[in-house]
Amino acid sequence: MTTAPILKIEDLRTYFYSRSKQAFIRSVDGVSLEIAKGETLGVVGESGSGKSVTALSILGLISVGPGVISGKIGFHSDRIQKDLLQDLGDFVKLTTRAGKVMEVTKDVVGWERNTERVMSKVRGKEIAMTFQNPKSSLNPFTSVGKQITEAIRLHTAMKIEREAKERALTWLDRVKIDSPRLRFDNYPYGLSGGMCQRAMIAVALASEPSLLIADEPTTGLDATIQSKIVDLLVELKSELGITTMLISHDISIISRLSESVAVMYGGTVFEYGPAKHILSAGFESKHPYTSALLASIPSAQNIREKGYLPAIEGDVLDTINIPEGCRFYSRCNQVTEKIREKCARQEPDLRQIESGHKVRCWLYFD
Amino acid sequence: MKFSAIRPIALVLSRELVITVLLLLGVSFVVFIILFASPGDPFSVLLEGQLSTAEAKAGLRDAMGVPRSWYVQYLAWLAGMLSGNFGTSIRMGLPVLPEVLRVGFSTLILTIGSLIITLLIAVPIALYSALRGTNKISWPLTMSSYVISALPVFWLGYIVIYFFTHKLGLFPIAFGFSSAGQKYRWLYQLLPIFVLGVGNGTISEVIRYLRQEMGRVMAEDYIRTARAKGASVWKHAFKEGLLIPVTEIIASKIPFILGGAVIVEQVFNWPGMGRMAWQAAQDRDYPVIMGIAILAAFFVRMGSLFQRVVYVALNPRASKE
Amino acid sequence: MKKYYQISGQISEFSDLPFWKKADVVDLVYVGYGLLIVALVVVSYILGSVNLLPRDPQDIDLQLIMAPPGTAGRLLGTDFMGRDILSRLIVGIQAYFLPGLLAILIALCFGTGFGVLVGYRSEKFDTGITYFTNLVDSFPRLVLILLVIAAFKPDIYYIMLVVGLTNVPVVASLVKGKIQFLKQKNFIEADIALGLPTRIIIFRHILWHHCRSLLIIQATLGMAEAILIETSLSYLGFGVQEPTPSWGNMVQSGANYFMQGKFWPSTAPALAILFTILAFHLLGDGLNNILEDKRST
Amino acid sequence: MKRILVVLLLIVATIVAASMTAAAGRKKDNKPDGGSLSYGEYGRPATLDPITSNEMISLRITELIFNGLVGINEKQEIVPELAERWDCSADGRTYTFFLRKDVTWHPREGEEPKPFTAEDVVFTYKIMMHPKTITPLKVRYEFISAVEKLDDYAVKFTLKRPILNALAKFSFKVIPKHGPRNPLYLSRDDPFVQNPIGTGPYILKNITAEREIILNANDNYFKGRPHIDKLIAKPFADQNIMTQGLMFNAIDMIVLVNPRDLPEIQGDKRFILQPYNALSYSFFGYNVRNPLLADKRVRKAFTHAVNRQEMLDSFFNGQGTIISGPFAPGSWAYNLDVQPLSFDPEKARALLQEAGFSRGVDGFMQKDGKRLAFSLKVPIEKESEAVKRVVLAFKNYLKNIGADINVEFKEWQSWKEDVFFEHDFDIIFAIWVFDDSADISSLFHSGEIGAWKNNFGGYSNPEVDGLINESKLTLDHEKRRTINRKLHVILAEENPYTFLWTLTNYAAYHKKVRRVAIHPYKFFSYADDWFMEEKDQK
Repeated sequence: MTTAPILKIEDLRTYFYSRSKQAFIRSVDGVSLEIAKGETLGVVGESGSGKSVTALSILGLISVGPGVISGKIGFHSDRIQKDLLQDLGDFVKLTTRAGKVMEVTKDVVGWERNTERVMSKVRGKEIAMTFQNPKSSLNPFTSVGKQITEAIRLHTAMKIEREAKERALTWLDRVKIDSPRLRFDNYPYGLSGGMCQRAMIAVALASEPSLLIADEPTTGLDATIQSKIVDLLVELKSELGITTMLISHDISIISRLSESVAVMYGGTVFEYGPAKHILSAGFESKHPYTSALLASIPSAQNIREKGYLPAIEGDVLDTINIPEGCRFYSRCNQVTEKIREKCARQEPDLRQIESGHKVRCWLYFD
Repeated sequence: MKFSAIRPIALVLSRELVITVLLLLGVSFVVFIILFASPGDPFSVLLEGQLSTAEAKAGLRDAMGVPRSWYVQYLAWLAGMLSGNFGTSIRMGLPVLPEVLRVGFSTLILTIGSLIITLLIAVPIALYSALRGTNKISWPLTMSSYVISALPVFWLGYIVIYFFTHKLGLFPIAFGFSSAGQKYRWLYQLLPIFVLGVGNGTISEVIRYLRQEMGRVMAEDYIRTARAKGASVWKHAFKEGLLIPVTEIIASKIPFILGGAVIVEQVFNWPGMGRMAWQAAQDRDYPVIMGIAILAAFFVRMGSLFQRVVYVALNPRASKE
Repeated sequence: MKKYYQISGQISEFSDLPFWKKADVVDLVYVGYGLLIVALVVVSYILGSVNLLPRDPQDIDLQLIMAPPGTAGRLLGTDFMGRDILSRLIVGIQAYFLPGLLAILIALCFGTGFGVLVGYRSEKFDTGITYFTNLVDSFPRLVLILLVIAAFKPDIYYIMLVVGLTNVPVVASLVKGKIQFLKQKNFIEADIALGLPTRIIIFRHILWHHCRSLLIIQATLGMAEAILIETSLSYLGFGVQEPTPSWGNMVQSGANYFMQGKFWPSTAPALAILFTILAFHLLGDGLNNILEDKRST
Repeated sequence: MKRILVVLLLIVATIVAASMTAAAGRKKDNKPDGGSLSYGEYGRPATLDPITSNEMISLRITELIFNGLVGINEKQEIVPELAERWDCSADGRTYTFFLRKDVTWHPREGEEPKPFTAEDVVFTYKIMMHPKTITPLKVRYEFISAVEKLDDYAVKFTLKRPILNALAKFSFKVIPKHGPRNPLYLSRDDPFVQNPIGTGPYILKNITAEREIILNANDNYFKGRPHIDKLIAKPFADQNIMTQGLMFNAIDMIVLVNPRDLPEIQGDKRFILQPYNALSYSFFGYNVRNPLLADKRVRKAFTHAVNRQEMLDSFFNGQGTIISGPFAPGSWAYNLDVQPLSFDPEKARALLQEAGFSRGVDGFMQKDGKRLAFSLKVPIEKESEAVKRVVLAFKNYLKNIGADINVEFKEWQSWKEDVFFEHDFDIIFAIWVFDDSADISSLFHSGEIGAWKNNFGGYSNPEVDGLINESKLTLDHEKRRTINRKLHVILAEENPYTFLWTLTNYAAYHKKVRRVAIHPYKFFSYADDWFMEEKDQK
């Protein structure tokens, strides 16, 4: 089922700047992704691999400079078709050396204004987002119910308070919050973490967006709640068939929910393709990083085969010093003498190795 | 407002009121101790212009039914006050309560007025520089507000008066209230308020505080959520970023501004508490001083009460704490 | 237009810039200005104490009363006793120097003390200290000072004592607030869990790491307030007393002639006050931003 | 400037018994009625009645509201007021006053004006002397033994002993019997003290919220209705602002202009500066309990050291006269033959050396190890430039002759305790105010040494004591005069004080106010004759 992608990210770069080191933190460094209508894209990767930043960049929520500096984010819903980063070039000047961005001049204020203008029709209405640590992400000064109602009145046809409230109640009910009428007037501090997550999902979905970005929906919740939340997501997915970008470092969740998967590392996508290919342990051709990742999941199979849980050696790549070659080179355990040179010198690009399956590794092309 | 919201407020109210009473007791006691420790007494003021021998004073005490030992005196005063009788001014012979209330009222106008001025100046600057950071608009504004709030208030008053008399030929601006029937009366009354509002030396602090709070709130997660769902950031930041800090400022600055009022009332001939306190402190006119101290403390407490109530009303968590 | 740049391709792990490189220019200017004025103050303090002055500040000249600036070598003119304003201006700072420090010291010591007690071991001390701070808060500063002066004597040290005391609640509440914030974020619990000794937690982590900028600001504000209060009191006649010069009583005595169009005797000290207070404010702002790494994006 | 007010005998040169009665109603001088005059006061009056009030501002107001049995005219003569005539027994122990029959009290609203009768006079005396009444007047009237009402319009006062010029003392203000709520004694919580009624030219209308005191002309004032319809007393808390008030027509008159503002007002054609004798003199008083100051040569040296003329010129625009003795110049008691000591630092140093002082290492004089250093205590006030100037200059002058003066400003109350009770001071700067002085017994008589007595310096000199006692006993005016001249000579030589000067006070008023005569310290005694031309009344 491949239709025109609802979201098409091309070569997105979102940098931050460390004043103390006088260096760029290349959190997102050339990410390209696609999300097809109706499908769920799982974005997986260790923390610091730039998953969340990518998500925030999509919604234009990066407020510290320089922020987004290049790329395209094509958005195609039934209502809106536009590049969410339109005329970014007018605001940013880049100076590169050896393919590395060394200097950024950006009219931050102007760009912010521009973003507000571009996103005004998009945020909430088209793309909704849920964040990690839900407790602090809900406004502590207004009741949960009100926050849902607000979303409804902002983005749906229902402008009348009462209707909206009714609708909000149904949403509370849908996200499995028991006795919605009571909870409606509760303030976030009164709710448990799980509850808050559900509430936030309700807030996000209430505005009936065409794309939902769920950023680490389960982190910070204890195991039982986690699975419950995942169940909820699965159920909602089947009910609403809403397009979702699911961000998590937890492969098990990704594998349960998503059709296609993007594996991110050090600010780029290493592997992108259908979930069934990438995440099934048996499948052969895949990026060393992915396999390492899979190997490190506590699953019965792994234990049986190896008798221990292999961890990925080395540290997570620090995005200040991006090596010239493959970003994973220093930690890669499948480098062959044949390609070692390339791996060290030159960064591979994301190539199609078969229909809908792209990998960024020298192993698969020469 | 829902009952659930009213109950905590009621609780806070009652609690604060109890505290207020205790504090007023404390204030009166401290003031009394200081007064008692100070040399001279009201009677020597009455006896000015005659040989005020110790006997004469003692005679006076008895004549005026003032107990000799200080604690009896205090208790007597306390009892009187609790029965709503603040005694009579030793110098003026007038009953204290109406007098103090009268001046208290005019001082209250001055205080509240100047608070409003202060906020009118500080809030926009603070918000602007909180959102836009230091730039070519916010910087000069901030600087200039710092500058005026660093001027000695009475000198500022003199400047204003000089300007309005010698330059604009508008007089008597120096009369605050007692400009009865004058043209521009409202102006004469506005000026002291303005001068105090600008010159009470708190603007810079207010700006700094508001800016920090707003900045902090703007970085909160829930504001990001608000932006993500396309709601107005203002609407969400308003309560924690503006309302609460402002009320805190109002509460905490009242003592300062009451202090500044002492000066401004002298310069602008404003018939207020400050002047009376100043006079009474020199006359050792203890019923008056006590009355004023109590009233002033009461104002301060009302300020913080207001702040508490607003805080609780806005922040459901507070009532649980 | 904001400019970000990176010089070398490789950044070593430990290459941390010193604060003056990473700080915002504005802040550096603020702090620079602040320090400049403070330096001036110190210098004039020294000049005064070794009395290396253009003239003897006490030297009365009844033939030169209220002489305008520049007359007979008086750079800033003379006051109502024909004394050289410049010299008095230089000596005038001494009136605040130590007393102001006293006020600040009191405010900070007791303030932090109480703040820590309430914030860190609230259950025990809360009510008592809260009552005390509220009590102090309930007095209008100036009225309280008037009373105290009337009771004892119009001595700048008494005044500053009161100023210090009245600032205790402010500092206390700030520190308390900070600590409670840290508690919310579970920093303190973490420290305790790490088994750090309490004094380290309080002094190093709480006070040094999280409260220093706030304390610095309070200190600078304290100095500024000390000067303003003394000035106000001088207007009421209760400030630093003649013949000792203070900026406050100089403004006051000069202001008597303001309406007659003789501005200089009051303007000179008033400006001195203005610039000094401004300096303290900016110093506070700048240091705060630098220490807290504000602005740095 | 705060003053220590000693109320002493009022003695006048001549006595005119001729009664001049003017019918109530309009004045016969066909000057226009109308207009209103607002004058600025520095501070607020405490009470408005003549008995409990004890400071200048109230004194001035009571002068407008009340009358005495006798009055003083501009030539310092005693003239009839409430009493149209009187006679005095041969032994001078009984005085009988025959009261005017056409005098009525100010009506309280809704009441008919009540007539003024002997009852009221008796009542006033009784209430004044009542032990529970707090009034500075009491001491002045202890010489009276009894008062009785002969008929409705005649009162008889019996004196303990005949005293000189007793008559003048009967200028005390009479208050109505139906005035005070408490008929026995008058305390400050009696409503009457804030809302008095009298017989005087002006009726207290009300006190506004701004504490302006508004007085209306008394249409049936027995000397004829005053010309100016309305007097308004505006309280000020800042003298600079008060002067601005005058300059910019917020007020028409300032009763006492700050010397510093004289030039500004002088330069302005719209205003008239009218001098009037302050009946007060400034001085530095020495505490002779201090062994160093006990030596009269030291005191004399100090007097020589200060350049009084220079101070007078540079601080008070030369508006005043330097004095040599304890009497107000111009009073009959003042001895013009005694010249003020010259300004002569050389002589001063010589005197000090003669007294055994020699210049020490620190440049200051000293005698067997004791530095010539003193504390000069001065009360603090908000408006105190003049005081500061004088004491600072004094310090400077004495530095020149090698005396070290440490100026110590003290809050008013504690200053009084130090000076009059603890006697803990070396030198003070103060001002004596008299209603018209001649009796200095309380200032220099050794019997007056002690707590809360006026001889704070502890000066005692048998010769002076003798003379004072003598003058107290005598009834002969001339004799007393010679005694006082002697006293003057002695004190000028002894220098228990360094007598400085008596200042000329200035009232400033808009020139639309005509025929302004001012009584030295009661100020408004002749206000009923002031008037404004129609065109100025606006």
